[in-house]
Amino acid sequence: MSSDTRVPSAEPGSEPGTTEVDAYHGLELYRRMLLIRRFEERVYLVYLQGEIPGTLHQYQGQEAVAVGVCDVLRRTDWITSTHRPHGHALAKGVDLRAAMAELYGKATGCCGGKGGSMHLGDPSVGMLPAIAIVGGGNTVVTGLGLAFRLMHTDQVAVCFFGEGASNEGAFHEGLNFAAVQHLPIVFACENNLYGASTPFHLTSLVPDVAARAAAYGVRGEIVDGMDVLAVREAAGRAVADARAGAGPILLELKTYRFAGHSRGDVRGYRSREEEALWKGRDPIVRIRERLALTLAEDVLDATDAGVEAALDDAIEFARQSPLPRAEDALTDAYATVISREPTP
Amino acid sequence: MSSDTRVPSAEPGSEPGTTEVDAYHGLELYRRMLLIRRFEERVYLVYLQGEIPGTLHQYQGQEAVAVGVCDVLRRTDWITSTHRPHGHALAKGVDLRAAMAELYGKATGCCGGKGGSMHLGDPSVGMLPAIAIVGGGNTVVTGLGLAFRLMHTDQVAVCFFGEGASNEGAFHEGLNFAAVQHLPIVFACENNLYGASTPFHLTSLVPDVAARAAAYGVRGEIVDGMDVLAVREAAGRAVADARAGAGPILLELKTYRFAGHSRGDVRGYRSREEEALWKGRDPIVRIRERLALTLAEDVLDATDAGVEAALDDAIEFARQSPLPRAEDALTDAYATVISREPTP
Amino acid sequence: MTPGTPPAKGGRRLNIAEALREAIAEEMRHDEKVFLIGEDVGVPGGFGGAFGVYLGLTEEFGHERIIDTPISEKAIAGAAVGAALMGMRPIPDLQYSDFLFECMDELVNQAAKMRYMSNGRLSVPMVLRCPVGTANRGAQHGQCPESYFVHVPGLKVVCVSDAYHAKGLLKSAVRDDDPVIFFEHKLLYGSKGREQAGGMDLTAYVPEEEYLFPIGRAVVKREGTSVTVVATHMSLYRSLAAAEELARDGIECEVIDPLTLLPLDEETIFASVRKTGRLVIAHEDTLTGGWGGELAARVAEECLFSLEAPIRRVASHDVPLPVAPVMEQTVVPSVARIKAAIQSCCGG
Amino acid sequence: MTPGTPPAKGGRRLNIAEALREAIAEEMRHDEKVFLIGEDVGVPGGFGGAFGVYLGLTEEFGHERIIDTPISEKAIAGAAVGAALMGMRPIPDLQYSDFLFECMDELVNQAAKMRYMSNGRLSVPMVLRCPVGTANRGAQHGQCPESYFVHVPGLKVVCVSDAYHAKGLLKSAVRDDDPVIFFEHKLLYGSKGREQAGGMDLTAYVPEEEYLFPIGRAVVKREGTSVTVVATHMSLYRSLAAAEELARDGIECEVIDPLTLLPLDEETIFASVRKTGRLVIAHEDTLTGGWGGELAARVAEECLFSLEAPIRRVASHDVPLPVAPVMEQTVVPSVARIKAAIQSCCGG
Ligand SMILES: Cc1ncc(C[n+]2csc(CCOP(=O)(O)OP(=O)(O)O)c2C)c(N)n1
Ligand SMILES: Cc1ncc(C[n+]2csc(CCOP(=O)(O)OP(=O)(O)O)c2C)c(N)n1
Ligand SMILES: [Mg+2]
Ligand SMILES: [Mg+2]
Repeated sequence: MSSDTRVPSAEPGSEPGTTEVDAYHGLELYRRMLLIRRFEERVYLVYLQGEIPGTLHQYQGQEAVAVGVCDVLRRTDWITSTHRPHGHALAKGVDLRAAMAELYGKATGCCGGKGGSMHLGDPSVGMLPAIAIVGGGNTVVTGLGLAFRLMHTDQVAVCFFGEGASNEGAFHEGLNFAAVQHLPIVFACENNLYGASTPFHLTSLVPDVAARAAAYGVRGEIVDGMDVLAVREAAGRAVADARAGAGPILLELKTYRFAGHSRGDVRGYRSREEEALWKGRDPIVRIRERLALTLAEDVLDATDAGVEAALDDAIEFARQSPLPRAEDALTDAYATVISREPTP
Repeated sequence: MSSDTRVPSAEPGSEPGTTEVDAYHGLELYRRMLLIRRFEERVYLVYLQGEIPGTLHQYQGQEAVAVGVCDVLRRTDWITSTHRPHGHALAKGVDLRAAMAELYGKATGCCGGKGGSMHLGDPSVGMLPAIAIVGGGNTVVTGLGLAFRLMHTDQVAVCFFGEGASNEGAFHEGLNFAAVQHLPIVFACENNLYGASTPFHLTSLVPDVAARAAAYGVRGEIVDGMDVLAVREAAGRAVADARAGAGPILLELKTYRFAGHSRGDVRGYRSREEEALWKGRDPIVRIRERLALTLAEDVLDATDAGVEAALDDAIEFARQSPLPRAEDALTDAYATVISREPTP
Repeated sequence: MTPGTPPAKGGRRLNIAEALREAIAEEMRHDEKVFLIGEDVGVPGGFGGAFGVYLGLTEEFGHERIIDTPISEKAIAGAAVGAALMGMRPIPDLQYSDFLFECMDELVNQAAKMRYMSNGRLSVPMVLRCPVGTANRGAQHGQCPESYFVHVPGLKVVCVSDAYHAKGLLKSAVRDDDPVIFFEHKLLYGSKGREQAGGMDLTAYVPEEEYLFPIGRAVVKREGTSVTVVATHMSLYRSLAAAEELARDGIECEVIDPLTLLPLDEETIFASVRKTGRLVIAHEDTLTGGWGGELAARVAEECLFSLEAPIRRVASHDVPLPVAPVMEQTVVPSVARIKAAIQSCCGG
Repeated sequence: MTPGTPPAKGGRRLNIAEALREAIAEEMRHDEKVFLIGEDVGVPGGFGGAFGVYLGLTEEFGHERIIDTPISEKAIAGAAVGAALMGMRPIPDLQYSDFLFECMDELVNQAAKMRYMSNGRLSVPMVLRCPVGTANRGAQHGQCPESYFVHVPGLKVVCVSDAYHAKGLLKSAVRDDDPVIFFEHKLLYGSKGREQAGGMDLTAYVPEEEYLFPIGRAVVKREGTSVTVVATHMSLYRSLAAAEELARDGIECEVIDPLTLLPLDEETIFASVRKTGRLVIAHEDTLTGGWGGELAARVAEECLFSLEAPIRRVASHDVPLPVAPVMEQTVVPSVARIKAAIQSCCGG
């Protein structure tokens, strides 16, 4: 890490002028990762208390991926996400309160309570409603890239997906189409070893999703997804290439989800040893240790406290927010309504 | 070619004891290829005369593939086919009269007039009704392989498909699933350079479909699809491996369709030079020339005459055959009919 | 036990998840051609399917017959079609019905048409099990897409609402030579306890002895003379609740569970409509183009002059599913909406 | 020209293929966000789409805006959805409607739901063009799958039967902010000459001046007082032929082309049914679960007491399509079947 003193980027969307990251920038990466981690942990607690309806797919352990990738994106770049979108949303800049309120099913949620945990998104920061169909984003993202090309902008789209999704037909059609059209897209595969309960080796004879890129004439690259600086560096190159017109790239980010697949998963399909091994690579611990070499402990502690305060605020905001009106359920299926609306 | 004097195999289903082919066997390969070629040419003529309803996707130029592959299959092995199934059907042993009558939409057709040109098939010789959805066979064939494994038979399934189909999600899901399950399947991709009017290089950055096999941990092999002996040799190894439990294989047979995509295609999307180049590799001309080195000319001429006579007979059979009854349209949607049948 | 006999009171009670598990185990023992295939169905230490229906089955049947797949719905459905064509009897699993849209080609163009295209020489005996229904998971994890499949000639469509019929119908479906799409409602499995279904008792009498319940037969869940109510899944229970409330006002509902939507048991339903002269249909699938429309159309054709009131349909409103409970409950048919429809039908 | 004015006699006549081509060209000139995407749509020396609709367009608009794709229906539909979300107005092409089943997820779960999930902040303005209809190509190349899409909240569904409405509706669909599935019948394009459609005149008056025809409006093709007949595509022309024949027996059919199936112009149809007291519905999509059932159900709910006879539906029988013409013609609605239904409806 350099001791460069450039002003840290205060929010996602900062252009990566260099692959180097100074201490203040590193602190910001740490803060965002911690925000995601603590968001997930606190959400789980309020979920258990019955405050959040439905189900949750959580992101603990994978924070370096979302934060590292989104750090090299502009606000005008777009991402697609999955059933496990909390980390992506916070990393791309979805308002914390609005994300929390959405989980609570409140009118102030980023989707007005219509989306919920699996469909977090916010067009104003460049995030589609997350797509909870595995592989669903892999075809839709090509349209984003196509639009950018047709509109002659230099925007880039990032498609987040899991290694499990790489077995869907959508992975194949999306990547191939993006390749032949040279679209400005980064396919960011988070290989956390499992799709629900199923280990990847039961569903693919090739251990690396990146190896599949060759089938499309696309560059595939394996990245340590537990190291935010490594992710940021690789994503920075990938995004810059895509932006420059070099076509799509497939990044495979080797990572691990510390929690179960969804709430209530007791993780009987994997060993505690394996979990401990990956816990030992906790990306947040790693960056904190590195930061501690150059930053005073109380700077870090203050950051931690700031995260906690922001979460206190967001949870309180969500709790206090009004419920949607029942009749709001019946709007927004169409932009132009021609027929009579049904009555509740 | 050896001068071995083993009895030639009279019909598809002969076990390939060796990769060598004697003159009589070679003659039989020639006869089958010629049968397909002349079938297509004569069908086209009667089609133009209005004797055949609907449309036609013809197989001229690709005969070495169907004949070479099916020659190493047993009658109890199965194939899946495509919108271009005439060659596969005749090579796998569908009765010539029944195939012709099916094109005529007659009750004596191999599908009773219900299938037509795009759905030729006959369970008694191991051919499913051809699937005219591009890539459709690529997932269904996995079930054949799975059934063989579950029933502990040593049957093999072959999935014929075009290079265009290799861009469908079905290609990806089917091949990957077959790979992880080690299913006894040969995926036989006929790369004839075009999918309808679209050249493959517009739709894939990798020129060889075989190169995609690596993405699934599967062996991919490129074969000269204009040389029936080369096809037979490669298919023989592939089928033997699959039968022995080595899992699926992807063969890419480089070939060319001499005719348009379907009847009425004036082939404006490709050059006459390219066509001439491939015409120069006509697989039937090639094997006839090789056979002429060891067999007397009149043996070959007699074979030609035999093919013509068989086609005369088949066309006459189809012409004379009765139409299906109108009400036959309403049966066979279900094996067990519970509700009242609609009345015509 | 005579096929079709309705469940008696008392005796051994199972929930739907248990009844389905028992049906699968019995059929796997009975016919070695039966096998399971899907995502997360048999992983050691795993979920036993998204709703735990398969828990314990790999211990008895092994991984050869309980096949874990990649996340590849086209391959799952395609493999089932292909294996069925070879004479096997696969039971593919689709975790959530919402994922059916990933393998429509295999179902609509292949499973449903292969028999016909082969002129009746092949058949496709498979049972695709799909959980449906709203449970606070939003637009892509709560749909009830039964009606799409009611529109596919060549398929059969079953919806089960209690353990007795779930078991008997699943066994019949496995033995049926046609492809069956088998819809189960998430809130009715019973594997997650009763609170999810609003405190309902999610068990039913399931005899120890083997029995089948035939495809294509509806059951009258409650007799009545004022109005016929046809409903499936959660809407059935909501209709029964509405019926109890309305009985106090002297409206006696005849509540019918069609169980099979394709082919529909017209005989039972028409007989009831001819008796009551009134029809209300309730389902959680969306209104426009829903199967309720098909039923209404048939009644309007066959029993028009028996009708004393317009046919009313109560269905999910024509919108995607929102996740916030207050909106979600607005979209799906409630007891109140069903009750209001019945009242209006009865001139209330 | 006032939107919705019916075509006058005489003047410039185009067939549907020409009218669609003109609509696309006008919209591409009018809005640079409009583009085409599909298989074989713009290959030099190629087909100009499976039915020649795009011939000549690449010359004007180039390959940037007429995008040839791999055979990847999911990518085609997905790319259209994604581009539409970014504000583009894609016109994806699907060669044959039968291939819709390859991209149902993109249509049902993404295109139709994205706007709702985003709480109305995004929309998906795209028009998916799909040829339907039987033309001796068998079970996988002749389906009329309109009804599946009528069941998808969030989509709009249009069926066009003549050049005038084809042009006006396609232009409206391109400008509409919602995803529209646009169904055209192969035998009605006119690009292959009239013999395919049994000698019908496949051209209609299409003014030189620009006009739009609104989504959601039906047209009365023939006025009458005895019975209302609602029909689309080839079934519309067969209904009109039946009407001519029946007029000789004094049965005066009011024949309506709904044009938009979702949302349906209930006003026009209900008004007619209230006038005639009788309803026959004809479509080439299969009967059970077809959109005719939905229409019948709505009429049975809203106009029950206007009905003097049971509602009759004439549709393709509930089987896959056979290829032999004698069987095929048995399956699809014929003039004779439509006539018989009208007669029975009129007490004949
Ligand atoms: C098309 C589809 N099939 C199945 C599912 C059910 N499902 C939800 S998440 C999941 C596992 C996804 O694995 P992966 O892509 O590796 O992502 P991860 O959960 O590990 O983040 C499955 C099978 C789904 N949502 N969509
Ligand atoms: C799913 C699907 N998409 C499109 C088509 C239309 N279509 C029929 S054949 C064909 C080209 C197929 O190319 P390829 O797979 O290379 O086979 P070939 O025709 O060259 O034998 C296309 C696009 C189809 N039948 N099915
Ligand atoms: Mg994973
Ligand atoms: Mg090809």
